[in-house]
Amino acid sequence: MSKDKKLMPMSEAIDRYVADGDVLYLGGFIQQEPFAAGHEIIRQGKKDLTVSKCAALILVDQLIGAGVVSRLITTFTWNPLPTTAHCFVRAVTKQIPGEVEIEEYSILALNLAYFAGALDLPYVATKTILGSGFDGEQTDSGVKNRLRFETSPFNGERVCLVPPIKHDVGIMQVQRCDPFGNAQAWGMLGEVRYGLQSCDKVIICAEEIVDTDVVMRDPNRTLVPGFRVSAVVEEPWGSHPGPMAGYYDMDWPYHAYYEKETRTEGVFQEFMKKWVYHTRDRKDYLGLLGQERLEALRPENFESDPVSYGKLTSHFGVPYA
Amino acid sequence: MSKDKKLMPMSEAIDRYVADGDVLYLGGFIQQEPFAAGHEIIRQGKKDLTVSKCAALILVDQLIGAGVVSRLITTFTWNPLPTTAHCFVRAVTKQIPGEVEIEEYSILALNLAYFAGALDLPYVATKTILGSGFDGEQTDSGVKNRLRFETSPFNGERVCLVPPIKHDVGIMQVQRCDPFGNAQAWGMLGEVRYGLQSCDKVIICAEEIVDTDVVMRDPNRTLVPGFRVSAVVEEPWGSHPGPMAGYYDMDWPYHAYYEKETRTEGVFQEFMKKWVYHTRDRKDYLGLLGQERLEALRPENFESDPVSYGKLTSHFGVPYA
Amino acid sequence: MIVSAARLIEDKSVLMVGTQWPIIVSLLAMSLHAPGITICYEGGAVLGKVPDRIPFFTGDPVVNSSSVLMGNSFDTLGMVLHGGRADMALLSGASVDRYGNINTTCVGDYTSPKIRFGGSGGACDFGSLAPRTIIILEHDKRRFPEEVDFITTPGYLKGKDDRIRSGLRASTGPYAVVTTLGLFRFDEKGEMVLRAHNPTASVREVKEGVQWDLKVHKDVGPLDPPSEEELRVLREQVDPGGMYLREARLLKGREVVI
Amino acid sequence: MIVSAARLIEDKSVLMVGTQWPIIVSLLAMSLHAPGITICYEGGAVLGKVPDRIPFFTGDPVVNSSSVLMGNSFDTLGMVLHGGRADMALLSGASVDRYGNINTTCVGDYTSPKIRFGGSGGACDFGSLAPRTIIILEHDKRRFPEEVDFITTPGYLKGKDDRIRSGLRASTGPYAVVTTLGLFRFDEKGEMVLRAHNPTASVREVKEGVQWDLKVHKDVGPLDPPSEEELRVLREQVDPGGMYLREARLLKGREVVI
Repeated sequence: MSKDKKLMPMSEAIDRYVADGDVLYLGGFIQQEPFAAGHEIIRQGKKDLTVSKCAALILVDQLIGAGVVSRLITTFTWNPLPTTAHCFVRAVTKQIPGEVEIEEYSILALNLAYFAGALDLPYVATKTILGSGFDGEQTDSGVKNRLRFETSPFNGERVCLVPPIKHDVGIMQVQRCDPFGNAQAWGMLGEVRYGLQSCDKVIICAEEIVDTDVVMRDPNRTLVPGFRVSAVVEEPWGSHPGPMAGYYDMDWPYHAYYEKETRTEGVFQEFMKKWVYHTRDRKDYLGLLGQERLEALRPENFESDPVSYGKLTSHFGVPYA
Repeated sequence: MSKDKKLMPMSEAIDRYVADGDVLYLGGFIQQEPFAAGHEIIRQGKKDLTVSKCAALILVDQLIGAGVVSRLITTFTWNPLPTTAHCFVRAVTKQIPGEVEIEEYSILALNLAYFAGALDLPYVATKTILGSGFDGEQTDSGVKNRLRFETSPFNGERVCLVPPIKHDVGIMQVQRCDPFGNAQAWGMLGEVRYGLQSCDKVIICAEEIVDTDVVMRDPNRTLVPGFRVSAVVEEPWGSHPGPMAGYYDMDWPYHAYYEKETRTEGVFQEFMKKWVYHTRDRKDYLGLLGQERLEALRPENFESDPVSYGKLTSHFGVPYA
Repeated sequence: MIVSAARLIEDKSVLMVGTQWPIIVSLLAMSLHAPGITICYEGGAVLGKVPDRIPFFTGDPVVNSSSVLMGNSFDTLGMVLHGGRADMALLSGASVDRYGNINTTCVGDYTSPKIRFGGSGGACDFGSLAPRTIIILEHDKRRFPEEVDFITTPGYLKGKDDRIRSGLRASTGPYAVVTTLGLFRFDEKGEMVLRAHNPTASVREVKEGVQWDLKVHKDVGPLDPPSEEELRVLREQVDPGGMYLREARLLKGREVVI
Repeated sequence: MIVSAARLIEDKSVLMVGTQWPIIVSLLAMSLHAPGITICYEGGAVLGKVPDRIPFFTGDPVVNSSSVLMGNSFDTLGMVLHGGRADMALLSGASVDRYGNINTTCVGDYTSPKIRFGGSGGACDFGSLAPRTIIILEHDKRRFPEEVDFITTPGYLKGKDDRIRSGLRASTGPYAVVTTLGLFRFDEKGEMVLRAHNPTASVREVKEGVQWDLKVHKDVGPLDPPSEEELRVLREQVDPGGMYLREARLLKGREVVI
C-alpha cells in the first residue's frame, strides 16, 4: 500500500489539485456534501469549472452564484426544503452572474454514465430516458447531453446508449479516512462510489482521521482505496448545512435562511461575504454558527454491532511457519 | 416491509423453490458458497439444472459429478488447492456422468452480464474479452456464449457487447440474515451482489438468524433486501469446506482429500455416499467432521469498530410533534 | 388527496417513492391497510419501518436509521426499478398533461426558459420504467396544460403507441393521477380520464381545472371522504407535527434567523 | 523465477495479481524494494499489508483481514483494471505461445478437448486490459507451443497489429515472461524474445525449451542470481512455511485423511 501520507489543509488541497477549467465531480448524494471544500474553491476564485453532481443542492447553487461554474452536469438543482435554488435559476433564465451550460440526465442515466466512466466502459444500454425530454432524438427538446439512441442488436428494441462521463477531480466529505486516503462512508450513497472513481484525482475531506487499522478491521466499508486519493483533509463539520450520518443532522433553518438570503443577486452577495469571503477557513465558518447550534445538530448515538472478519495466522491442517 | 417470515428447513426451501430444469445462480465468490444447499439439491435428485457460478470450485464439481447439471455458466472450475476438479474434467472430456454444456466468460465479462441481468439492461459494452478465445467472432474457437461484437457508435472502436444473464433461483450462504430475508455479508464479495439480484427467487442460508434491528443498525452491510428473498435457512457451517469470513477458515485438507477421492468415477461415488447420500441433513454431515475439527477451523476474533448512523426523532429547528 | 392516493396502494407491493407527497402517501398506506409494502428511495434506501420522524424528502438523514438496506442508487433505481422488481412508482410534479407526461423542468422553451424548476432527479426513471406510476399533485389549472413544455417524465407521450415507439416497455406507464380535486385514470389510448371527484368538488369544477377538454368516465362519482381512522392515523401517527399538512413544511412565512 | 519477476515490479505501482506465482512474487516485491505497491485481487480486494499468512490463492480468507478495501469484482477488475488505473498485471498460465497468448483452458479442440484446465477466471481480463502483463510460469517445453490451442488470455494474438485489430487498447499487452529458465520480453511485432537466462541455464537450453525458433536479444546474458537478502526475505518473511517453495503447497504426496 502506498505509504505516502496525504494529509494537508483544505487550502493546500484545493490549490494543488483543482485548476481553472477542470471538470469537477462533487460527491455526496444529498448527504455528505463537501461544503467546506466548495467554499474554499470559491475563496480561491477558481474559474470556468464544469461541476458534475447527481443531486445538486445549495452548495452547487452557491458555486453558480459565485461565478466559478461555466457548465453543470446534473439531474436536478434545488434547495431541499424543497424550494427554489435561486442562483441556479438566475443563471439559467437570466445568465446572472454568467452563462452556465446545462447537461442534464435522470439519476439512473447519470449513475450509468459515472459507472461507465469509473470502469471506462465504451457505453451502457438502458431502457430509461426513452421518449422523455432527455431523449433529444425523439422529442427535439433542445436538451444537450451525450446520449445516443440505437437499435439493440440482440432484440431490435430501441435503446438509449449512455457513454462514460469522467472528471479531472472528485471531492467528497466522508465520516472517516486514514492518512493514506482509505476512505470509509455510510448512509445514503447514491452514485458516489462510481462518481469518485470516474475522477483522475480525488480529494477526501473527513470528519475524523483514523488509523489504517480501523479501516482494515472493516474493509467492506471502504468507499475508495487510498491509492486513488491525492489529498486527505481533516475537516469536522465540513458538510454543514447538509447532513452527515452519525455526526450531524441537516440544518433545516439554515436552508430556509439561505432561500431568503438568495432571492436577489444583491442579498446573495451579502450572504457570501458573511459565510464565505469573510471567513478564512472552516473554523471561522463554524465560529459564526456557534458551538451551541452545532451541538444541537448532533443525533443520538445509533451504533452498529461489531462484526468479525476473522484473523488467520496459520494454514489449518497444513504445516506452516 | 414485508412481514412474512421466511424461515424454513433446507429440505423445504430446496423442494419449494428449486425445480428440475431451472437456471440456478450459486453465490459466494470462493468464500460463502452454499455447500449445504448444494448437497440438498443432490439429495433431492434435481435434474437438468443450469448452474451459473462465477468461480466454480468443488461444490460445482460435486453437482456435476452427481449428474444434476446439464449446463454450466462459469469463468473457471477447479479445486482451489489449486488442482484439478476431476468431475468437471470427466464431464467435459468424457461426458461422465453425462454431457454438460459449457458457457464460458472472463470474470469481468460475467460480472457485467450479471449486472445487466440484475438491472435488466439491454447490454453493456466492454473492452475486455476482445481477441481472446471467448471472442468467438475473431478467434473461431468454438466457444458458446452470448457475447456480440460491434463497432461503437461513439468512436468507431470494436467493442464486446455483454447481454444480461438472468436466473430462476439464486442461493448463497451469508453471515447473518433476519427472518424476513434481509441478508448481510462481508468479506470478498466478487459478483454476488449482482448475481443474486439477477434471480427471480432467492434462497438465503445463514450462519445466524438475527433480529431486524441488527440489520437496521447497519443497513449499508445489507447484500440483498428481504422483499427479494423467498426462503431463509438457518444453517451454521453451511459453507464448509469453504470459508466464511469471521466464522471459519477454509478446510484445506478436506480439499486435498476431495482431490484424492474423486480421481475416478468409482471413488467419487463412495465419497458422495458418505458425505451426501448417507447424510440426511447438514447436522449429519457436521457429525462426520466432528466438533473438534470444526472448532479448529475457527479464526481468532478480528472485530470491526462500531459506527453510528445517528438517531433523529425531531426536525432540528422545526416545530414537530 | 393523500388519503385517496394511499388507498391505491396494495399491500405487499414494492414501491419506488419520490419526494414530497409520495412520502406521506406511502407511509400512510404502510400505517393503514398495507403494512407489508416495501418502500424504496432513489438514493439507495429500502425502508424497514416508518421512520422515527417523517422525512422531509427522500434524502432526509432520518432514513439512515430506518432502513434495512442503504446502498447505491443502483440498488433501487437500478435493480428494483430498471430490474423490473417494482410494482408501482409514486411521483409529484410541477405539471401534468393530457397523456400523463410530467414536467418538473421548465416553463417555456428548454434552452431559454421563462421559469426553471429543479429538474428530473429520479422522476424520469420512475415514469420510464415503473409498471404503474401514480402522480400526486395539488390541483391548479396552470399545472394541467394540454401539452407540457418539457417532458421531464414520460407518460404516454402523444398516446400509448407513441410511448411504445419510443422504446419504453409496453408493460409500463402512468396508472393514476390524484389531485386535490379528484382521481384520474388513463384510457386505452393513454389519455387521462376523470374517474372520481372529491366530495367537495363537482365534475364541472374538475373539468374547468384543466386546460383541455377532459374526458370523464361513464361511472364517475364522488370519492369516499377520508374516514376518521384514516385521518387519525395520518395526524397522530404518520405526520404528528403536521409537516406535510401545514406551511411549516416549507418554513415559509416565518422569520428565519441564523 | 520468483526473484526475477519481483525485480520487474516498480515501487508505487498498482498491480492486478492473479493466483499462484503472482501472489508470492508481488509480496516479495512489497517486502523488498517496493513497499508502496498496491496489490489488487479479482474478487474485490485491495491489500493493506502483507497478509498474516501467505495466501494460497487470491480468494484465501486471510485476505479479509489484511485489506483496506473488500468490495466487489467491479472495484478491482472493473474500476482499477478496466478503468485504466492499474500499471501492471501478474499472471500464471498453463502454456504461453510465441506472441504471449496464454492458455489455461484446454489441450486440443475446445469443443472436444483432450485435457481440460480450470479456465480463465480473471486472467483474460488481465491480459486484455493491463498496460503491462507479466507472465510467470515454470519452464517446460510442453508449456511453450508455437501457437496455443485456446487463447484464454490474449497476448499479441498473431502479432501487435492483430491485437489492435481485435479492438484491444494499443497501450496494453504482455510486458515480460519470467520462467525457471529465463526472462523474455516482446519485440515491436509482439514476438517473444529471450532477454536474459538463468545463471544455471544456457541460451541453447532455453531455445530447446520452446517449440519454435526462439528469438534471442543481441544483449542476452545471465540474470543476477538471487541475493542473500532476497532469499532471506523470501524464506523468512514472505513464505516462512515454504508453501510456495515446497510440495506442501499442493498437499501432494502426503496421505490425506479426513
